[in-house]
This record gives sequence, C-alpha cells and structure tokens, in this order.
Amino acid sequence: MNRLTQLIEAALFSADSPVSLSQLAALDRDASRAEVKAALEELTNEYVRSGHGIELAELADGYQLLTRREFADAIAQAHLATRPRRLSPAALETLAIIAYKQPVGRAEIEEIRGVSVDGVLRSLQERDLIDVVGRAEGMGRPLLYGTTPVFLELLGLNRLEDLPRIEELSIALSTPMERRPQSE
Amino acid sequence: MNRLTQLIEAALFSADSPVSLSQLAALDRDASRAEVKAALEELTNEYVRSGHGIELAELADGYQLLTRREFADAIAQAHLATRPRRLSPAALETLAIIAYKQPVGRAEIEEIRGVSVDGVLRSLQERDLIDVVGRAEGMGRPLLYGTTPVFLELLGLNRLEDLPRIEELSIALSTPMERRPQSE
Amino acid sequence: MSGLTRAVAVRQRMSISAIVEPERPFVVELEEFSGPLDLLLHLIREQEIDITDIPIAQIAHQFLHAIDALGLDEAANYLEMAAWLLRIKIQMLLPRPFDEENWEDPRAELVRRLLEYEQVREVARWLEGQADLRSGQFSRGWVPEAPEQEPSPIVLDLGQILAAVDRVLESIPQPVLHRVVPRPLDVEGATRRILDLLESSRELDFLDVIGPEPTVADVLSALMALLELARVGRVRLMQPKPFSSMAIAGESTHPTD
Repeated sequence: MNRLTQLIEAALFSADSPVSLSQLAALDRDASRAEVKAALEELTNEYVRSGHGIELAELADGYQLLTRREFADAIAQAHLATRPRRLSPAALETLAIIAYKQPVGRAEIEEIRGVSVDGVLRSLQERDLIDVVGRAEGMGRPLLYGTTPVFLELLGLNRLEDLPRIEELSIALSTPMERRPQSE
Repeated sequence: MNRLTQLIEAALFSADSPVSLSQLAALDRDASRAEVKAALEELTNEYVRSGHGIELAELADGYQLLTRREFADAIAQAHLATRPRRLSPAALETLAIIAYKQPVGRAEIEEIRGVSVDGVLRSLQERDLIDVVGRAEGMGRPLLYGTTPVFLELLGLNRLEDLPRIEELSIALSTPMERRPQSE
Repeated sequence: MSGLTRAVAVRQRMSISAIVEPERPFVVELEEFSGPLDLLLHLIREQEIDITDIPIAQIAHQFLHAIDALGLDEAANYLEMAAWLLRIKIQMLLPRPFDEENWEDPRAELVRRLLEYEQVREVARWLEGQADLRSGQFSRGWVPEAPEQEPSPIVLDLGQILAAVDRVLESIPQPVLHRVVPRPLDVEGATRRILDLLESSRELDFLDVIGPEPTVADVLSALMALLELARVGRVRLMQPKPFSSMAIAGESTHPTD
C-alpha cells in the first residue's frame, strides 16, 4: 500500500465515527481528492484480497472501518465489545416519523402516533439520534426535530436518501408522508 | 489470513483496551493457545508485509492494534482523533440554568436539576463557558456563576438579551425562571 | 398458505382473549402496545377485518374491554381513543341523508390515521432491521487520546440550549411548601422483639430492648412499644433511681391473651 493509503488507514483507525472525504483530504495537503478516493479503493481491495477481519464501510456521508459481520457473535460472547441496545417500538416509530417528516414538531409526531412522545424525544436526543433543528412559527414557537449523523451511523446508512422511498412501502397513502427525505 | 487470524483482528479492533491472550483464546474454543499465538504472528507479519498504517503491539496487559507512530502528527492536525465535542445533556441543562438565572449559585442550580452539579460546573468552567462572577451574601458566601463571552460567541449571539425570552419558550412557566437574563 | 395465516390469526386471537380474560384484570402489558393506535390495529388485524369497513360498534366494545383488562383505562391517550370510537359509533347510528353521495363516512378520519400509522410501523420495522444489520459490525473500540493537542472545539448551538432550557423547565417540580420526612418508626417490630425477649427472661433492661448501636428511630420505637405494652398491662416499667436505666418486667399475672 502506498503512503497515502497507509495514512488514511491510520486515520480511519483512530477516528471513533465516520470520517468525511474532506476530512481525509485534509490529512495530506498534497493529495488530490482523486488520489484520496483511489487510496480508499486500494484499502477496500486490500482488505478483501488479503482476507481481513475488518472492512471499509461507507456510511453517514463518510468512511469508517468496521468488523466483518460474521465475527460479531464471537466477539460479543467473549465480552470484548457489546452490541448497542435495541430501540423500543416507541422509539423506532418516533424516529420513523422524524426521519421522513423532518423538521417536525412534537405535536405532529404525537398526532400520528396517538400518544405523548415527550420522554421518547428526550431519550432519542440524549442518544444523539435526533436534535433540535429549529423552531416553528406560530404559538409558542415549538421546537422542530430532525435526525443526526449518528442516526445514519446507527442504521448503517450513507444518507437520508437511502431510506426506502414512500412509493416502495407496501402501504401506499395519498397524504401523510408525502415529503421525500431531504439531506441537509 | 486464516479465519482465526481474521477473528482476532476483528476482536482486537473492537475491544476498548488491550486484550489478553486468554481472552483471545476464548474467542474460539477449538483454537489452542499455540494457534492463537500463530495467528497473532500472522497478523503482525501481514501488517508489515502489505505495508499497513496500523501495527500489532504487545503490551504488558495484552495485545492492541495501534496506528504507526509516524502518522500521529498528520492525524492530530486533521483533528480526526479530537472531533468537536458536544456537550452532554447534563452540561447543557446546567448551562441553560446559568444563562437564564445568572448570577446563580451552585445550591440553586442543584435544586432545579435535582442532582449534584459539582463536576459539571468544573468542566464548564474549564471550557470557558462559565465563570465565577461574584459571591453571594450569607452563610459561607457561596460562589456565583455566570456565562462568559465564549458562551455568546459559540451561540453566535451579541449579548445575553438575544437569548429567547422565557415566555417565548414552548412551555409556559409558572414560577421559577421568571427572571429575564440581565447583562452585567 | 392461507392455512398458515389462519393459524397465526387463531394464535393471536387466543392471546388477546387471554388478555381480556376477566379473572386476570391486572395483566400489565403496557409494553405490548406502543399506543392506542397499535392496540386498535392489533384488534383489527387479528380478526382480519377490512380496514375500510370497520364494524365500529364491535371494535369499540373490544377496545374498551381490552384497555380495561390491560389496566390502560387510566391512560389519557387510550381514553381519548375510546371516546373517539364511541363518538363514531353514535355518528354511525344517525340516519343517513337520502343522497348517499354526500354522506361522509364518520370512520374516514379513523381509517386515514390507522393507515398512516401502519405506514409508520412499516418504516419502523425497516429501521429496526437496518439497525440489527449494522449492530453486527463493530467500530473501533479504543480511541487513543490525541498527543499534545489543544482541547477539541466545542459545538454548541441555540437549538441545543433551548432544548436544554425546555428540559429543565419541564423537570422543575411543583413548589414544595413543606416537606414531611417520614420517620421510619417500627413500633410493631419493637413490640414483637420485646415480647420475644420476655419469653426468655423475666426482667429486661431498656438497653437490652433497644439493642446494640440503636438509631434514634430504634429508641423511639422501643419506647413507644413499651409505653403501649405497659398501658395494656403486658409489662411493668420501673426506674430504680433517677437517670438510671429503665427496668422492664413481664406481667404474667395479667393474662389478657
């Protein structure tokens, strides 16, 4: 592997979340974006060719090294790492609404789910999966919520557009979730 | 690389501290210690042979993957290992109370938040977001805290009066935080 | 294939009938349902009801029964749904105008919300699957401290601060006028202990009664127990001289019970 590839590998290795292309490009000011991309490809190929236990994943609008799926159980059983807690149905439903309707206020989420979502919003915010992205106009100027890069990371998605399109869902509806997710 | 080597690489990668030989051996009950040692050697050699940015280090308390030393500066300069930190919910809430009630003492903050805020105050002070602005009258003359110019700068505000008025916030308030922020 | 669907449906029906069994009124399975719409959909799906033609009287009855059995009948969100169902039921009973074309089905809004909610659930299931898939891959566990670095920059925005203010405001308890500190007096326990001790010895010292390293509550409990026992004639209390320890004697001469 050439030096840039090594540097990128070391950089991805020392980051605790996905690293964007521009951050990687900042590692070596002499390197062009094309060279960085070529290095990322070399790294991907090298992991496959030599048969490594880790792989290069593209997610949350960046790059991250991850262990290969087949080793998860053995690692978890040896208590060397733990899988993240699973989200409750309430949390998943709330996330689903926010993902598709963002920016969206609490009242609208509650109307769709039919329950109060106060506690759920707070815990999603504490887990950094959603954040306040603004305030609506009108009475009380309610807070508006949107999803965060951590949300994408948790789901292994690269961008919001990777969510299933509304037309792909089996329940077709004329109105509610008409808006396509927008990337920021 | 054989499967055991891949598994060990994945395990070392996902562990949050050095991993002992016996922990590694626990990954695969069919593997002997000798086989684990051979796998570790294969991994070491592979990193050297293909020229990787990371290496396998043997430390006092086990094995750990590390980036090669020569890349440390470039990575540090690209701020990859030190990504912008977000404040914890606890820090944010404490900061919110101080912003709206300053000058305010620790006891009052603790009464509102219902928990000890000792550590939080210290870290907010270390990050230059709050500072001691005076002392209260009375028993022990407790320290009073207020926000700093850095706080305003981070929020892009000119003065404390630019914070939204409490009445504008979504939740109508009966008592505690009735006071408007005052600039010094 | 339909046999399988059938079997699943039958099993689910059994589960709901277990829930509404009157002799198990306190099955708290709140976690089972993420809200009234979820419960409603469950009732509709398990009976293979056409969602566009809901037998509203039947469903309203089952819904009320289920929230009662599940102990959800005090949860505002469920009550709200129950009230809505009853209102639709009444509207369905009203005579329809002659021109059926202009008749608006009172169930329309309910159907719309149920379908919308089903869509949300479908997305939620997809998200869950994705999260499961992703959780099979670990990222780097140990991240080294960067060598000799300026403290990393802090990100802070107005939205975060405002959200924090909201959280703080919501968590502020109602003003406390006075605080009643419950005293953990255990007079019953002390009474039992004293009577047990009197079984083995006719005469006791107060220090025996309160035990080693007594708390204030222990002393008070023992004192109140002794006073009560003396009042009903079970013990006799004596103090040989001022400030000496109290002596306690069992009153066997008084066989009250």
